[in-house]
Amino acid sequence: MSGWELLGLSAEEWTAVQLSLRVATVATLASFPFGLAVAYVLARGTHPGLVILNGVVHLPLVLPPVVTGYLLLLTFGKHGTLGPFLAEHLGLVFSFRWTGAALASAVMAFPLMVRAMRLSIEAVDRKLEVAAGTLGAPPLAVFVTITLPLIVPGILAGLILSFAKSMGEFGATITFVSNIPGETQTLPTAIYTLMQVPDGETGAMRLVLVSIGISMAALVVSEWLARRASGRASLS
Amino acid sequence: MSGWELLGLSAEEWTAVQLSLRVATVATLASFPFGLAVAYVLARGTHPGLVILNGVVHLPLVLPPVVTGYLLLLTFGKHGTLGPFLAEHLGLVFSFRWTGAALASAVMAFPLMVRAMRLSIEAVDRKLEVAAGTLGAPPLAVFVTITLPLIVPGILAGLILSFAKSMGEFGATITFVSNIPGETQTLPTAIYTLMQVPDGETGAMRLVLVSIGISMAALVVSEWLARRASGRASLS
Amino acid sequence: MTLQVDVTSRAGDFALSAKFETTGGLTALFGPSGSGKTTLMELIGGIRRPAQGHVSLDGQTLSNSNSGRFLKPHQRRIGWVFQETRLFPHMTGRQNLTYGQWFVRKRDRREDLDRVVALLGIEHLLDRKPATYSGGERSRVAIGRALIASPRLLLMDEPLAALDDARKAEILPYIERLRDEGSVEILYVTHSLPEVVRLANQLVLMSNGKLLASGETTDLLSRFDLAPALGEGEAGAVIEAVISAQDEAFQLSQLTARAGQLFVPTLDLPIGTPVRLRIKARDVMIALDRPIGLSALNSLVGKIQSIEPGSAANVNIVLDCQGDRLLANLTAKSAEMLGLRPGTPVYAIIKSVSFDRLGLGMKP
Amino acid sequence: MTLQVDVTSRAGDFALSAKFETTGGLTALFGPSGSGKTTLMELIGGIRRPAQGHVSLDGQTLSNSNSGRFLKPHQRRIGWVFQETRLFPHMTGRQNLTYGQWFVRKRDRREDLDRVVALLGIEHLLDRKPATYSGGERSRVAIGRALIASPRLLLMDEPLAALDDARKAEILPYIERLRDEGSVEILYVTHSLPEVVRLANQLVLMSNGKLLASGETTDLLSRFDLAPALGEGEAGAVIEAVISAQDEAFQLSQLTARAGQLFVPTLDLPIGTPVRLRIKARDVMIALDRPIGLSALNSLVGKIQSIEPGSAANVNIVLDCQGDRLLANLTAKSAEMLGLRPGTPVYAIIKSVSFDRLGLGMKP
Amino acid sequence: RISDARADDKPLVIFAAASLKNALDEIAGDWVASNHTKPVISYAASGPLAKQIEAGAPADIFVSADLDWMDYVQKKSLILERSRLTLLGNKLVLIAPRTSSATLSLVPGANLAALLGEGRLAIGEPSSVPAGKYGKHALEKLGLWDQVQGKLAMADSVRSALLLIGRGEAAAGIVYQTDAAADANVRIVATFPDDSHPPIVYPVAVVAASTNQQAQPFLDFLRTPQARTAFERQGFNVIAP
Ligand SMILES: Nc1ncnc2c1ncn2[C@@H]1O[C@H](COP(=O)(O)OP(=O)(O)OP(=O)(O)O)[C@@H](O)[C@H]1O
Ligand SMILES: Nc1ncnc2c1ncn2[C@@H]1O[C@H](COP(=O)(O)OP(=O)(O)OP(=O)(O)O)[C@@H](O)[C@H]1O
Ligand SMILES: [Mg+2]
Ligand SMILES: [Mg+2]
Repeated sequence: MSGWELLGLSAEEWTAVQLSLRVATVATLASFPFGLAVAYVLARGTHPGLVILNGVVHLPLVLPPVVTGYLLLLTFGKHGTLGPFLAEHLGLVFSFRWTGAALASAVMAFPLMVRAMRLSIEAVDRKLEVAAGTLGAPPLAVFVTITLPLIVPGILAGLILSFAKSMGEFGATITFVSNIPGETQTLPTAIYTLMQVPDGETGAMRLVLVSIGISMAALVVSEWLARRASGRASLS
Repeated sequence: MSGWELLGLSAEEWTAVQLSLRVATVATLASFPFGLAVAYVLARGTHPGLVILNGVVHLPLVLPPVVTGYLLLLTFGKHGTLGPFLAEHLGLVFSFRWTGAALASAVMAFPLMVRAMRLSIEAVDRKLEVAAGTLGAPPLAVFVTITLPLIVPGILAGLILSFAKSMGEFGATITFVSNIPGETQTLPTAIYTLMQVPDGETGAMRLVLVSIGISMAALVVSEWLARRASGRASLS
Repeated sequence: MTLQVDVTSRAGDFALSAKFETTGGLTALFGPSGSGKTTLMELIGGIRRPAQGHVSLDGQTLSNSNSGRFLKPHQRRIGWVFQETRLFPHMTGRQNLTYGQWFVRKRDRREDLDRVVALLGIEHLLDRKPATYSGGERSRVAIGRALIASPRLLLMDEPLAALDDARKAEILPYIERLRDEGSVEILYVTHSLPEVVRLANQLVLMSNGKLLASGETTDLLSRFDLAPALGEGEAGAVIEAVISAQDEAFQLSQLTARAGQLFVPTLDLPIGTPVRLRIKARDVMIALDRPIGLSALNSLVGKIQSIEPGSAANVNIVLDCQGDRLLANLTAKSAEMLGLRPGTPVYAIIKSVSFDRLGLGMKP
Repeated sequence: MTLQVDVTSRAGDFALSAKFETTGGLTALFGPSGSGKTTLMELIGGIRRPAQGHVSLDGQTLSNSNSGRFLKPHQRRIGWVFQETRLFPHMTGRQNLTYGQWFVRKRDRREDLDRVVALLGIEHLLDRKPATYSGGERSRVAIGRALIASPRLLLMDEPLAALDDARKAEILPYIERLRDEGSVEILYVTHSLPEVVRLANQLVLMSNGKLLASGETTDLLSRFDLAPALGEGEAGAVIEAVISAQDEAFQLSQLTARAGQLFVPTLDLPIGTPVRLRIKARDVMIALDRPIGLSALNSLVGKIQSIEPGSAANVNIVLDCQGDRLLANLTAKSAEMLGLRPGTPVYAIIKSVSFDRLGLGMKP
Repeated sequence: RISDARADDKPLVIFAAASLKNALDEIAGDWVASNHTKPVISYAASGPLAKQIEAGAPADIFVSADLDWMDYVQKKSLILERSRLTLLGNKLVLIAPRTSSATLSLVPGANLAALLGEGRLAIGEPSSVPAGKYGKHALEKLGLWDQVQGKLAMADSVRSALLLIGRGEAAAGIVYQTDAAADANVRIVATFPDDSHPPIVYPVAVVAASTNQQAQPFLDFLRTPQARTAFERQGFNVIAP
């Protein structure tokens, strides 16, 4: 008897759980470098054009998820603006694929990730970076050895927010890549489906509990890591 | 000719714009003290039970918005767990009211607000708080005069995230208080409705632009305030 | 006012234990870097909780590991000048300085902003935030901030370390006045022995987390056995005297000690005032006959009590000058050339200008 | 190595302008708190951009406002010991110390971790993060970190201010060695004149953002007109001598200067080594006849060149001792009693033990 | 991945209105039992599904809960017009919370306002939710629309409307009979006359881009008695012959 049977999940639901985990993990990790770069530029840059970038980053928060999903469909869909290009040159196909669900999640969570990291970067004492420079470290080395370790709390916060959001993202995902079991049916879309039929609530609530369980586990791990990191950094 | 006619909005849409502004503002401001308190407790508390609080705070992120809306209904509805109590003792009625929309927005944005503020609180140099204590300041005064001014960036980030999220929140709101023009029909619900009608995209996009405009304005103001605050706090 | 301390504490590998009692005035905390001075202050100020023991001030128990009593820092009225200043970065100089005033009752306020600002020379910092202050400016504002809060015990952690001598010379008399007014007790960490001599009526010597010695400054400074702890060339005797005459023409004060008459640079104090002066062993010369035609104004009659080998080429000589104990530091060669032995009657010669202004002051 | 600086800068109300040139070795930057020492270093190190002017090191232009050239700090190989230490809080002592090594070419590495650690006494900090260091421990690690990065110019901003004398005495010879090896030039901020005397071959005096004077330490320290800038009781002459004999029995070194023979506490250097020694004006006594039966070992024959009123009760006397210029600080009363006038032949009496170990060293 | 699977055992991809989940899941089970590959069914609202088909979704069959969206895709030639078939029908009912004892007969001029009192009438958003569209039509036809227009609580789906009534938030509401029958928290007050609204139908069709040979057979399977039983068990009436 497998774990999912113990939880009273159907095979399809178990697939949705696995898929959600994969989508959330990939969405979080794949958007991390971009999130970090954007956070850094927003925190440190002085170019007036950054106000636009900042606005764009916040869009997924401001727009109703269906709109974001629809825009994703128009951009990354099979016949979208970038879709064919990405498919041809990078082999990246998003339309109606789990990768698309990951993209939708990543986009929706992006403002949260960026803001958390940006706050941390802004809190870094730049005198320490200057000190590293006087010891001969070029800017990239300063970033990797000084800035990055000092913003671990912000990075972890950004990652966990992104992960949690991915576990709950539904509107953009279902609009962009539909709700195809085994491919794009994540936990939240499965929950949605169950909520749409008579007597579906019980099933939905079971999945909700699974989703909460996963997210709480991720949360606890992130808090533990954060505590470890800050414990390493200071004590007094 | 009024402003909304210039924008090509119908009277009903204009109402939705105003309502959205009100809902986002009230949701943001009313949840601020709670958000700040929770952020403080999570940042500074050591009680093991806080892991539960932390989990609960993240729930609206993890759960599909319909589920959150559903839970709000069970809790704050006319016949919900807390609804009757609040109505009787505090005169707070949420069901089918704009206040309910504000509540839904506030709840959905709560994890974002808390996290931003928490990150800032964790970055505060506690030695400064200790110094204030040695100058005779009791804990509350230390918080107000030292901690609070030092976390202004986090507070502003939390507020703007909450505001932006409120401008985009739709799922929990419509489930909780449905879609009543003039009362609970915010911009995102109006947009959603239009998106569900064949060929409704054009109308939806017009509202989307209004929504983006408002949010960007809020964003620019918040960035300006943050710059001012940090400019005040340090320069070198 | 009295501070009673008997604490032990441990942080990582570092263990501290200290037991001492002060009787008011200014107590210097002296010891090498890393010996636990700041830690000890933290235990007293309530920033760190002692593992064992108790701290009490003026009879009020501030912490006691047996009863579990532990007052928070803001309940202690113990002011701090922190080693790393800890100025509030979001406040102007003025706001930093006056911060403590909000939390003192009117009648407990002793210091006035304008006076403190003038004394410390920080007018130009009042409207600026600390981020642009220089190192010494930060210390000065930190000192001002603690003073204006009018605490009953003031913990000063190397407050003058970042300042030039001229600035120090301006601030020291003020600390003396604080000490002598009696309304605040001061615990003062410093690495400068002249400051100790000038300011401290009591001295606590720390080494490696342990209390090496504690007691009257005069006593401890006269102990050659503590010389290694006090630093090379800093040993000396502290004697007490009263001002017996003022020579206005030459701007000298004449002091009368048991040892005899001494001329020192003018002290602006009334005749009859008891003073304390430190005579560094290295500033004392020994002569077999009363010298003539020598510029040194002071020659005291005495007898050699003991001769002990000092560091390297030197010998430490203890003189008894009619009851006052004087120390002299000579090269062994000189001692030999002069044929000095215990019991030899000698003259102790001291230049008036060698009295260190930093180390010369009213009897605390 | 030479550093050429000619810069102006402005921050808020504070304007700085400085033009000087060094010829290698160690240059002390001396001036009251807030006079612009740290700012000047920032302009040299590339942390702050000069409004006008240029900085060049060894012929390489580091910044030039005309050409717009401005090297980033990491392109300058200019090391820093920051006044506020700026240790990396997330790294252990060891990681802090070795940080700079990653960015130096192997052949440019001069310092070895173990040696620096032993010298600074920071073994116990290697595996701990800076958060728990004491104030002095932070400075020591900061010094070590800068040294191990092997820069070609080292900017040290009050590096020893937080240390006790014993620790200072251990570190000073090491800085002397650095200075004399010639592979690194040092710019050294301090408020301690003994450190200046001991370490600096050149001195830059700052006051209120302006350069008051710059030049050879020996020259500047002998100028009574700079005494107010140098601090009370610190004026003195610096004379040059060679070691002419070693008295092992009494552990004294005999020096020969133009003024004559001098005995000083033993210097562990070969006979014939040129040395520099500072004789503080306050340590010099004047006698009309050669004294007999006096413990002071040194008496130099000279002639009074001038007598000038000093501070308060004192007079400053310039002596010419066979070409060496000596300063003496007496009370006006003594000068009168002895009837001193310009031209009077006198003896200058100096105790051997009064030579300050911190201020006595090889000629830089 | 769907597109990579070999053509012969490539599962059918069905885009279906979410309200059909219970019935279609059961029928899909039967279809597998009769030796077919298990179909993949993506349940969502009809609107997004239609737009996704437009955007090139790999769907073989579209089951819409709404005539308009089926017309939308047909107009864009996204479905095989000849395969289109009106499969199911449903009824529209007026419901109230279980505890309510209200009665009303749905005839022109009935006093619906009185039944609502201070409460609201929960209904699907009339412009986007099919049940709402039918409800509005029926109320207009019966001349009751003006009575309730200001008292509507418009939900984003018929399920949300049902929830509002079941929780007692709304005093009454209009939903499909299928939903009302399955929910113990609500009570059917009256059924709307069939002629008060356009027929409530669920059209199905094969997507034009589909290459799956099983598409038409599955559509045929939906008309078997076995499937009919499944639909009827959920309260639908099967219209297709
Ligand atoms: N958590 C810890 N683990 C190990 N050692 C610690 C810890 N915290 C403090 N110490 C050590 O305790 C010693 C005393 O520190 P303290 O700050 O009291 O010294 P100090 O006398 O004030 O020195 P300084 O004059 O340099 O400021 C230091 O050696 C420090 O490294
Ligand atoms: N932005 C600014 N606005 C006004 N004054 C400034 C600004 N930045 C620096 N200053 C002033 O410049 C002066 C020089 O500062 P600097 O740090 O160079 O002094 P310093 O000589 O190193 O003093 P210390 O010995 O106290 O460290 C200080 O008085 C400081 O207050
Ligand atoms: Mg300390
Ligand atoms: Mg400085």
